[in-house]
Amino acid sequence: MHDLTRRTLFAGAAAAGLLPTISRAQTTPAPKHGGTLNTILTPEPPILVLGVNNQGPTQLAAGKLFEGLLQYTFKLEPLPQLAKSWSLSDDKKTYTFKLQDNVKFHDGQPMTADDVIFSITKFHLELSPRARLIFSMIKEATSPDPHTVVLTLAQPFDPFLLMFDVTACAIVPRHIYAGTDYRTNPANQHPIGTGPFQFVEWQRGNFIRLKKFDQYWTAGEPYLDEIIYNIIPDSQSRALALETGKVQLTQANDIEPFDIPRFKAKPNLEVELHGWEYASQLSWIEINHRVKPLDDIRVRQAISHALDRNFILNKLWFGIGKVATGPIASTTRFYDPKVAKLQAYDPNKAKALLDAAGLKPNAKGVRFTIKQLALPYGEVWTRLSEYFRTALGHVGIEVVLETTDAGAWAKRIGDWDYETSTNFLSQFGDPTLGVERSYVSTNIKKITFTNTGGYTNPKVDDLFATARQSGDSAVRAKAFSDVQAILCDEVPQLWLMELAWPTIHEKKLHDVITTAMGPNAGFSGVWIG
Amino acid sequence: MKLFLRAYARNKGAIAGIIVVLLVCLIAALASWVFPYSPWDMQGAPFQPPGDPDLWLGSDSLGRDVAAGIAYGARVSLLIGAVSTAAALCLGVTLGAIAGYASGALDDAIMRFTEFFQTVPSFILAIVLVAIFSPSLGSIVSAIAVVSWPPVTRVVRAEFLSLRSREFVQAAEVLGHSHTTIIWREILPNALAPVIVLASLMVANAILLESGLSFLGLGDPNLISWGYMIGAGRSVIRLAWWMSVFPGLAIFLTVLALNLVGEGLGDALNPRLARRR
Amino acid sequence: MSLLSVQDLTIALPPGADRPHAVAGVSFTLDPGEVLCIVGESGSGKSLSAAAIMGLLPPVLRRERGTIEFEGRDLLALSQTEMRAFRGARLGMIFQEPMTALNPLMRVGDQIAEVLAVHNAGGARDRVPELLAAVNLPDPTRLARAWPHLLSGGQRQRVMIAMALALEPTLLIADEPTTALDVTTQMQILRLIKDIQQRRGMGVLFITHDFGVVAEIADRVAVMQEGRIVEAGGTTQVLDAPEHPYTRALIAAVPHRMAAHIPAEGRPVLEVVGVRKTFRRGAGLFGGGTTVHAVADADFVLRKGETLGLVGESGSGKSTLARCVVRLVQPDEGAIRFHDTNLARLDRRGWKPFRKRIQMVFQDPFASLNPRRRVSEIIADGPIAAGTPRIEALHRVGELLSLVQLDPSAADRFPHEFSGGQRQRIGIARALAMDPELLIADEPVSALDVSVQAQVLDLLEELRQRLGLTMLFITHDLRVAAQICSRIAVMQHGRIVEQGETAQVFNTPRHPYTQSLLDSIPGRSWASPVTSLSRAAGEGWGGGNVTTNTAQPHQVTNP
Amino acid sequence: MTLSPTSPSPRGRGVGGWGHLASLAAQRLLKIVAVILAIAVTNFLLIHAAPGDPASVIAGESGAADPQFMAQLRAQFGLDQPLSTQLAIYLNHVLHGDLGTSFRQGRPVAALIFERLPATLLLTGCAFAFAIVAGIALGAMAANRVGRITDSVITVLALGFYATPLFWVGLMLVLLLSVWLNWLPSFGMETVGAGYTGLTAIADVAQHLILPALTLGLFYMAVYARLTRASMLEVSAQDFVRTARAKGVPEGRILRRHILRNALLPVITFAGIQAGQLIGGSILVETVFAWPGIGRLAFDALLARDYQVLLGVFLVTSILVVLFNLLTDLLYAVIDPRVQTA
Repeated sequence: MHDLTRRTLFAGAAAAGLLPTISRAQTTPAPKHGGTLNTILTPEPPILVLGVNNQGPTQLAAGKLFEGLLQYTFKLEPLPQLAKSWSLSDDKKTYTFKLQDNVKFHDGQPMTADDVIFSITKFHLELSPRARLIFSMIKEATSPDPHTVVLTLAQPFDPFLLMFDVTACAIVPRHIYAGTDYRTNPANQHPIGTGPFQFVEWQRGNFIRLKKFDQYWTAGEPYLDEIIYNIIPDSQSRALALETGKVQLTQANDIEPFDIPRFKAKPNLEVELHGWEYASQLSWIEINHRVKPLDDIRVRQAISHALDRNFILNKLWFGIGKVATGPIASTTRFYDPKVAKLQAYDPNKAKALLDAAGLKPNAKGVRFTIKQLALPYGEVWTRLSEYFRTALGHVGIEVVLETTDAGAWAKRIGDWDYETSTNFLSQFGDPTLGVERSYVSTNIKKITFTNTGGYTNPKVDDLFATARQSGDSAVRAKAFSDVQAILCDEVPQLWLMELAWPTIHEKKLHDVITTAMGPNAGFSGVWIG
Repeated sequence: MKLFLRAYARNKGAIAGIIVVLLVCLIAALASWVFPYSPWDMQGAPFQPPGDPDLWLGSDSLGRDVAAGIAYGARVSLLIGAVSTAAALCLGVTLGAIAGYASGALDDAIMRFTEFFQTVPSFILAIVLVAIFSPSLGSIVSAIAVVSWPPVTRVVRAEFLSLRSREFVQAAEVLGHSHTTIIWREILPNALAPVIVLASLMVANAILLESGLSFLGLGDPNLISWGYMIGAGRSVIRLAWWMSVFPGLAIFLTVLALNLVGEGLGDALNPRLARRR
Repeated sequence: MSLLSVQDLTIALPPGADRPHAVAGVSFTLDPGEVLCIVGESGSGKSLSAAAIMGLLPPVLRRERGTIEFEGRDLLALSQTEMRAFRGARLGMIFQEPMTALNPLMRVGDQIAEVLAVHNAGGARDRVPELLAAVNLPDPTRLARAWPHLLSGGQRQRVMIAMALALEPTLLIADEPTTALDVTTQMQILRLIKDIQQRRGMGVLFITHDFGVVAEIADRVAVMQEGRIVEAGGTTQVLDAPEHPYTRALIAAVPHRMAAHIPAEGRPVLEVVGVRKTFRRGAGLFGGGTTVHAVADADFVLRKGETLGLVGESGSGKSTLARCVVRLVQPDEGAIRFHDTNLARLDRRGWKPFRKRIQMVFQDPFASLNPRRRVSEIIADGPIAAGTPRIEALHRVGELLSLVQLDPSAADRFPHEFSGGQRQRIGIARALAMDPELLIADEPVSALDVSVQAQVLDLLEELRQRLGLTMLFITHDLRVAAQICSRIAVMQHGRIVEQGETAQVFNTPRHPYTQSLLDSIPGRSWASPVTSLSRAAGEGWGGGNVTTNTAQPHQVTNP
Repeated sequence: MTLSPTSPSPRGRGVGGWGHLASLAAQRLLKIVAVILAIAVTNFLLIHAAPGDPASVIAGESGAADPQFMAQLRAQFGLDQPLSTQLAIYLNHVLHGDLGTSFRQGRPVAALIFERLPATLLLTGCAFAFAIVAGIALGAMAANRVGRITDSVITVLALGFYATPLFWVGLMLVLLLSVWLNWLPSFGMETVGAGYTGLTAIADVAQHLILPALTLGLFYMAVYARLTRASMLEVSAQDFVRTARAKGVPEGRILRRHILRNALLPVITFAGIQAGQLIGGSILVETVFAWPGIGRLAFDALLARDYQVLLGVFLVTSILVVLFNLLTDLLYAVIDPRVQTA
């Protein structure tokens, strides 16, 4: 049940028991104060201000320094953070946020509605392409009093409340950024936020040290004295650090999948796979529909049949994650398990489909040759491309691998200069936010993470448009179900897996993953006992 | 020649070296007969430890046969070693010959050029080149060649300089031979001994360089090479030690053997040193 | 009691060598205050005998039998430590190569002081300058602080002597100590050794291959051949009345004739006018370096059929001048007129026709033949390059080999299969293959043993006469020059200081340098008994009395 | 008597004395400038040879690119100027110590590099010291016992390390000493957050240093051992060694004062040439051991294809090598009196 909007109407007034809560273990003893958390950050982020940089590592560390208005439960229901309550007008256009009292920035200045409005309508609007897309719908932003923010949209937008967590809209101090070049502001080297931890030092290539913010707005929190992000580029060194107890927490892709089973078996460690529901990353083989014969639906179906997704999940990712069933991840709102079904692994069927498409094997058994631009994000992705080559080889499709660096990869995808590639995208909780962009013809742009493959289906365009424009959940659910059915049949991209990123921590570290923000959360409630 | 062979055969290490090198060549040549499938093909369950009769060196993270990988990898390692060495030799010998024969300003210019390349940290230069021109067989071979020719030039130049003033070369001059004849017939054949020794060491070095590049993720993605296998295996070394141990051993043995061959050649071609061993 | 007594010394060669023993049954004695010369050609075992006495035999060589008694003690019975105490203290030694015999990283004073230190003798501070002064080195205190590379060869040999004398040994072993030195320096060192030996009453065991040196310094002589002493006795007796055929052959091979004078008639074949050549050494990108005036203004004329000897010490510029003539070196200034053409003006292409007419024979028989080519190719390459059909050129090879008294079957072999003398003949055949009219011979015999030297000289003379060659003969050895050249030009510091007919230059030198060169010929007062020349002072070699050398003693072994 | 043209000049250190050393140094400094220029030009050419201009790469990564943003970036990097102007600007920057800005980190490349430089210098310095001391000792031992068992063992060992990939040795050492035996820390440069000061801090860094320095050093130890052995054998056969024996100098003293000192000259020369390889090797070692030096910086830059940083590292390491060569040249000149008059 993902009826977000209605539920939030009551949020401000509702008693605590009715509210979705942070999923804290109820049986553990009272939290203790003190201690240093050593963890890992990799690769080293360029900068620690969200908005100026939104890469994964930045989110991890800056999530402790900054906060958003909201956070979300594992089921993507909003929870208070800097906003203590919120409400939506009946025309579903006006959102009113009541802010927490006594919130201070790390430099001692109070945080007010001005900072929030600045962050939304100036800072992120300018810096973040993703925020720009949504926040540009805001017609008017006002603050009746220093602790109230009123945002009025031009039209109803159902997933609007999913845009207020720290990774999407961190609240930054207006008095520091207003009127400056946000990208080069000197404060970027010494970030100032409202988060439970404040920045202390950063030895490049070595570590980042954060310490407890004494004037944090929740009395008694945070519990930890310090968080140290060690920068360890080598995966084996990272695993070793966790093994030897030098770090107590790893997250995201710190630990390679093949090491997970080993750590699962350790009695002193806990492996948690949730906490990524907001991102819900889905991986797929990216297909350029401009390349023959990939524009042929039978060919795509054949390739889909040729891929053993269970092998990928179990042998490459060591069982971490789920086999994809369609364009929408099972943790994202409006996922419809009834229609989301992909082509089963069946090489013979694949060959038959290819034969039907008129692609007969030549003397060497090769039907056609395509290129695969491997995703340069680490070993497992290289392995995936190698698997893709082998699997397709078995049905007579020759795959030639190309490797490149992250920059050139992004550039080539953006320039449509590829035949096939590998990709994974976040869904941000709602298909309108994170799924639509990859399939609608209006978003065929020479920009990375748009519909770069060039898939066009007017019906799909219409269905996504309906879902976007409607404020009615039932209408949206119907549209998304229909779109899932069409996409699963036409396989514009070859979805592979719903990725899960294990968070591994020592058992004595408590309350680590409590929201859908996972390890990106502020950690104000994390304690060592 | 007979004398040379006898001198070479006196060195036990060199004999062992040549046997190993020939063995590696044999493995490379027979790879497609012994393993009649692509080394990229899955041949069994992933992470099978060695000892299985079908996968006697075990399988890797995708169930690929490590033994097949090593056999096919021998091709790539030898190919990269040989081609990059050949390229470096061409460049190095040409420049060295010109510098040593011409002397004067041209020599000076060539030597500054050579010195420059010798000063620059070669591994970093190789990385920069492969990274910028994106990893492929061609870029790897070129990068290795680019960083390994300077010693050849120096050696050849030194030989040419010394041979140029040797009396038989002066005699050729006095007999009225052309520069080409003097270079090709009189000097070059006599300058080759140290180049041959150097070449065997360069092949070894090239294999090491390639493995280092692959280790850093700069290998050709379509070719299985020993360096790639270690790169792929190093992260799972605790889970599957055989994935990186065997290719590592292959590199070690090949490089060692090539070095032994080089030493043997050096001794055989330079009897003055050999006697002291 | 004799100072040193060597009895039946036999040293085995490792298996596979050309003979079983390096030294076989060698016995000799040396009394205090006596100079014993061991003379022999290379490989005769003379140096190894000296090394055996010092206990410095290479480990692969083993003493098979025999004793070496020194001051009544058997040196061979001593332990390493005891022997070490003898070396440097009681036994001093100097070597052939002064350029490499000193540690380049130690100041010369320190190297001398080290002798004192390791033998626990003090007073190095005073002794070192004293010793340097004793070997007639200037400014000993300053020189003691000099590095070896700043010293000339003669100075270094003096340092070596000073070092050997530091602890006043009773026996000095000198292994070819003057062979690597120029003739004037050689004479100084010989005199120094003789002088010190006489003053201190040392015994000196002097190893040499040069009978002139023997005549100069020895009291007694032992002649070694292939590891054996074939003849021994007093110097005068052995030199003037040799008994053993080998000794006689060796002495006969010492150049001893004065070449017949050929009247300087006919047209000049070669005229060298005002030739200069300056080398810049060590000049880098940023300047620096030194200039050496290798040839500074040389003039000479060479007429048809004559042989001009260009003599001088090393560094005098004689080789550079010869190389200017064949354009191995490009002269800076001056004219080199060959008949009517100024060769100095020609470019490479213009030179080509003259390559046939001017040929050269080189010094080092081991370096002058391309080791990777067969003899036939080496000889035929020149004519082929000059346009002779290949078949014809190869066909002539046998003829040329016969001409230089080699078996025509040599054509198919490689140079390394031949001895030094044979290779030099191949080199001569290569030059003759071009049918030159001017032959330039650059020290063609100085790398050869004395017996082989004589044969090659004879061959050259014979060919000159038979083929009517004109010859420019470069040598540092005045005896050789006297034997083969009809005229002599003496070079010093790049200049020709004197030239004239051989007899005139030798008998009435006009330039002081020529005089000092002549004075430095070792054993000048001794003339080989074979020619039984008059020994009138100032006469030297009397002209005219030419005897043909019939002795072919040290037959060159065929491969 | 005939004095050679090079008559002895025993004052001070031969002809030029210390003045000669100074002129040598000056000459080499000129060379350094030349090398810097040459590398800068090479760098410039490489940047322009790279597919895609930096602006489009950055734009591609930021996930959103509009023409205005691209133009802005191009202007920022001067990419809108003609090539020759760009080269001039670039050279001018390099000569003023400006190596450009990291696209990724938004910070000056020079600052990034100089932050990391001390760690690399510490690592390579220690590795080098270990390699040269151990290498020379082993080589001397082998040469001194040539043909015997010690010689064979050392020779085989040296050959073995010489033939093993560096990173491989590193992995094995980690596996053995860190994972199995847990004796030494396997990554990083210090125990972060331990707050050590003074001697404890030094001991802590030293502990972290052992494995990487050993890994990096072993290969070069093998190189120097082989070289020392060969060189000593060569020198042993020289005349002045025979002279020393004839003087009655004891073997130990001959070895130390005559053979070893002379044999070290080629080792020094070679060590100078090898300096560059040592720094190159540190990329591998710093990656395996997470050592926060410029090798690691280069690896990260490599992963991110941050060419400005990669090329900056290339330039700085080259300068280091030239400086090191200068040092060895000077050392050589101090040890070998012949150099000063050459």
